Amino acid sequence: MYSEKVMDHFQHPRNVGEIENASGVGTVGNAKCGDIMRMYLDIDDNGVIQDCKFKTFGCGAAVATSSMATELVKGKTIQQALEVTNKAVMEALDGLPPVKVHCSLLAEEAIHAALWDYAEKHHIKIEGLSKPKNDISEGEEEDEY
Amino acid sequence: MYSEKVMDHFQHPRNVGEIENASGVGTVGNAKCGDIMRMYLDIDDNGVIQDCKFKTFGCGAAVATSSMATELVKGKTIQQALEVTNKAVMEALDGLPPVKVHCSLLAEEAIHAALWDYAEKHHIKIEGLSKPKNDISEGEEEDEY
Amino acid sequence: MKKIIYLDNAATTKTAPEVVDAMLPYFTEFYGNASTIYDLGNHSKNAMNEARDIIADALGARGEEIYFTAGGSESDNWALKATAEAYKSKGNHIITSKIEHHAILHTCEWLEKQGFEVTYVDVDENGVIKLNELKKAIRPTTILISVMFANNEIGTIQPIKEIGEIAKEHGILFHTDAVQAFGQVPINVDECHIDMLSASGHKLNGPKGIGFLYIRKGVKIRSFVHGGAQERKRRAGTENIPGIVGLGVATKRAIASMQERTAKEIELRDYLIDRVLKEIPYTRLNGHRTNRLPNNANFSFQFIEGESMLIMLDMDGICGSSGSACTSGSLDPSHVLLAIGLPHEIAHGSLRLTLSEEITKEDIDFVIEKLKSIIERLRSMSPLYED
Amino acid sequence: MKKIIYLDNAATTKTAPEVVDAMLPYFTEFYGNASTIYDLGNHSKNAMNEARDIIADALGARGEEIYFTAGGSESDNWALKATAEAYKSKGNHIITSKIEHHAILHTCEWLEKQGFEVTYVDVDENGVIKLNELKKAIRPTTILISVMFANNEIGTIQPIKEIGEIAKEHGILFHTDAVQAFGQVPINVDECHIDMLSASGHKLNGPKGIGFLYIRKGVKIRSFVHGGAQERKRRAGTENIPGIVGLGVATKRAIASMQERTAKEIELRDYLIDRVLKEIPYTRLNGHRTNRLPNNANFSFQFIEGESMLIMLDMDGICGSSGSACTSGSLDPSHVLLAIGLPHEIAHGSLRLTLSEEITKEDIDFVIEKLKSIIERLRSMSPLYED
Ligand SMILES: Cc1ncc(COP(=O)(O)O)c(C=O)c1O
Ligand SMILES: Cc1ncc(COP(=O)(O)O)c(C=O)c1O
Ligand code: FES
Ligand code: FES
Repeated sequence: MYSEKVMDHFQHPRNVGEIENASGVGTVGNAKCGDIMRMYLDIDDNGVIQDCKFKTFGCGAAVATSSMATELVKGKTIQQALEVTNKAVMEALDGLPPVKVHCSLLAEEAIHAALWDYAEKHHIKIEGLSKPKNDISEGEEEDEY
Repeated sequence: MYSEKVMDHFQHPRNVGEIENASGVGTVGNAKCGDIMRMYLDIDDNGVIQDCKFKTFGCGAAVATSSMATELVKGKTIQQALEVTNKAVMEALDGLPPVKVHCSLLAEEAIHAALWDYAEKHHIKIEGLSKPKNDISEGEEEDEY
Repeated sequence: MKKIIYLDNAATTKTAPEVVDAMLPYFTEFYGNASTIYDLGNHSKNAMNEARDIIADALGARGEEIYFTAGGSESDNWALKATAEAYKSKGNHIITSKIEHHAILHTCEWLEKQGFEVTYVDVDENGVIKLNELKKAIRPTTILISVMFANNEIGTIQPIKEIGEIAKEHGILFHTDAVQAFGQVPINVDECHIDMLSASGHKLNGPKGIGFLYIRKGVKIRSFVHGGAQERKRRAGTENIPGIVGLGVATKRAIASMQERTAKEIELRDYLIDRVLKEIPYTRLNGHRTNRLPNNANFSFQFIEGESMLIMLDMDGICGSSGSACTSGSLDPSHVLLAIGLPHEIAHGSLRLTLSEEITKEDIDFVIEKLKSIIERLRSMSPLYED
Repeated sequence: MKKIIYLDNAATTKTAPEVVDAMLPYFTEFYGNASTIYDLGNHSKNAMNEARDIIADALGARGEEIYFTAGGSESDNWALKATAEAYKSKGNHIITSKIEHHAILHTCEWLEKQGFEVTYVDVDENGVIKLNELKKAIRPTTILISVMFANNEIGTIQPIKEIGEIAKEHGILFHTDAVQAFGQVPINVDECHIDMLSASGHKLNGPKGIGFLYIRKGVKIRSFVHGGAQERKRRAGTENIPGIVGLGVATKRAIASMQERTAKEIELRDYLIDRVLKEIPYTRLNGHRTNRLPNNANFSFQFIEGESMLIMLDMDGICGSSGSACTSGSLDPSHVLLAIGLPHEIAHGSLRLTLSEEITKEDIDFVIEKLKSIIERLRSMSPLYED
């Protein structure tokens, strides 16, 4: 059901772990499936993401999207990191099954949450970033038959 | 679905045909399945059935029961012929499938009708014989699901 | 074993050996449940979706519009009951024909008990639905029209495209029971404005116990079998992968060979019809003379009864069927033959012979000879026949 | 192909080669429709009734009380919906348990929409139904109690005899979903006062797409699939003869080998349970420790999530399943694990391993080694795990 890229990132997840004294840490969860993702960012004085690590309690897609998301934000500026949307992550992974789209949202939101934490700690405002939800459940209705 | 005896009487029906100037002729039908049976009796002055023939428009069981019934009444007295019930015919045929029990009733009623015709022609009354119905449908109700 | 001439392909067909071959690995090797995550399950899922696509292609539909069921009866029950349930706020009226299969008719009777109203539209003497009556039957509360693609007894093919257009014009859903037609005649669900379509594997040299319901995207039918999330949550039950694979291969095969096969069947069918009508007196053909299933011939022989004829044919190794009361659980004569205007006693003496690609001209010649003598014999036994 | 250790026999089983062999002639040689009159059809009918008798024998029932269906889900739907319909004048209340299969639960939800009332009785922490609650739930309007024989996830076997006695005492019909139990544990419908029982072929090394509903003589259930007169007019649809024959042989086989097979499975299952509980920290066993299906082990591993575990096991050739949200169409955690009191995040990290007679001690040792390292790895990735 998963693409080769997803399986690769699942089997060999990049950047698993924690960053001590990270510039920003974000934890988000999805009440719908009960999964949880935590993202650590190390941001330098020029606002460039020098390092990024994650921990995930979640399905295969959650692990793979976390891994890909960390890869995508590393080396980026904060503004560039905001463009790493769930769609961008999915595309980089050659797609996800429909029922797994929400897992990629977890990754997007985890980055936002970590950036928000960074902004709060540094008393700055990041253009285009709003307070992330703790729970990213979309609340989409399921078809009833 | 049929016993060997039924198949034998179906494949080699005994006494098919008509009797010219028969002592009694009876025709009965079954509205339920649309089948028709006609029985011819040749009864001598001592009230003994000398010959018996039939014609049947009906299923395999109808043909076989007609054939067996003619065999059973041949040589019998009128009173003995009345004992050739559908049960007796079925037994002689080693049974019939449940859905085919009514076919044997056709045979019993055809004998009764032919005897009734004989009684009317000879202005006699046969003990234990009541006017046969033209249509022997039992009207049994089918289970509804 | 004596040679059997199997002329009851409308009842069921022989499963094609290549169909069985395709199924075999899914019993003992790729037996995984398609709803699981591991490789073995994926193998099943892929095989299933391949079959789905083959079937969708055959209808001009999309894979996700094909839902596997246990056969034609379940598909028919589902289409009617669960559409009625879903659209009951819109209306409670359903239109069908008098000559539908019992899977439709008995389901309609059940729906009537639940408060739905059903109009059973008449057919003409050829078994063709009366379109003007159908149109007149439409009410503001009509939610569904269900008319079979081709009749299982007399083979008549219905004007499905016209019915589809009428349904579309009035914004009414259109279901067709194509159990007899699928794989035998070309079908395109878009051209005919079909919203739902039932089919059954064993009628096209596929396995028994598998069928499908085509449901056009957007039709809000409910589930009939509730439970697990299989079939996009619309039909519960562990997927019958060998059956599904078999249905896929059978469909592929039926579509690929359709033109050649049916041309041959039509030729033999017409030869059979012509000779029987010419050589056996007091005989009529039931169903439309030309607009009928390629493999279907249905005769009524006056003065004789169907079951006796079938048993005698069987003794000669010929398998046929009858609209006769006695062959089915019920003793009533065929509702289809009565609907085209046959009196009871003639309806009782009918014989349906349905060909397959394996039938030869020699087989047909043999059947005709046997048939002639059987009918003569039964007539000589019949109290209705005087000559 | 790499070696596969198949530990998902509760999801589906490999069709036994002798089952397939028994089915084969009914595809291409004895393919006749069982409802026909000719010899070829009789052959099918006889084969079908032989299977019926085998199954009846296995349950202490009579052949005419066995009705073939397309599987467990259809049987469950039929038992509930058509009993409700038949007895609705008597009452509108149904009792079931919180841990039934979705084929029961979703059918109950559907019935609730039709105006029936359903009580979902609780289970204890081992997954055993609370009999005192069940008794308290009985009302004068209760028409049906439906409790599964054994649970498909955690394997717990229910006190079926006691439930049957309660039902009988109150004159209430008793249905049991024995899809997981039939062929695995001895069942006698009279001893347990079972009025209806569902089973599915593919759970006992039989084919997919075939199952049955036992209906005690006298129970006035209606039809679920309407149409032809098959199955004593109670279940329409051309009979799936190969499937039926396969189910018969599978039943014979399962009954004959039950004692020896399950003794071996229980030994291996307990070895697996003991080692896992001892060697993997933060682990619990779900379901009753002893009163469980011979082949079922179900664990919860804290701090990790099921799907990831399954994918990793699959990479090592091990097929298992999870009560995890992510493996089914739904994302909710298993209702069974929640019902026995597990919190969401622990319910997510569960693993069901269900053995077959083919599994060896070496297989189990291999699985335990792999499992240990997978769980360690996933825990090291988990934000919930701090050690
Ligand atoms: C307890 C239980 N009931 C019902 C079913 C449904 O059976 P099937 O998938 O064969 O329809 C299953 C298995 O899926 C089951 O385990
Ligand atoms: C027109 C038609 N509809 C429905 C059915 C029912 O199909 P099945 O017996 O496969 O359930 C049949 C065949 O029996 C049929 O000919
Ligand atoms: S993150 Fe929950 S299902 Fe993927
Ligand atoms: S006589 Fe009519 S069914 Fe036998």
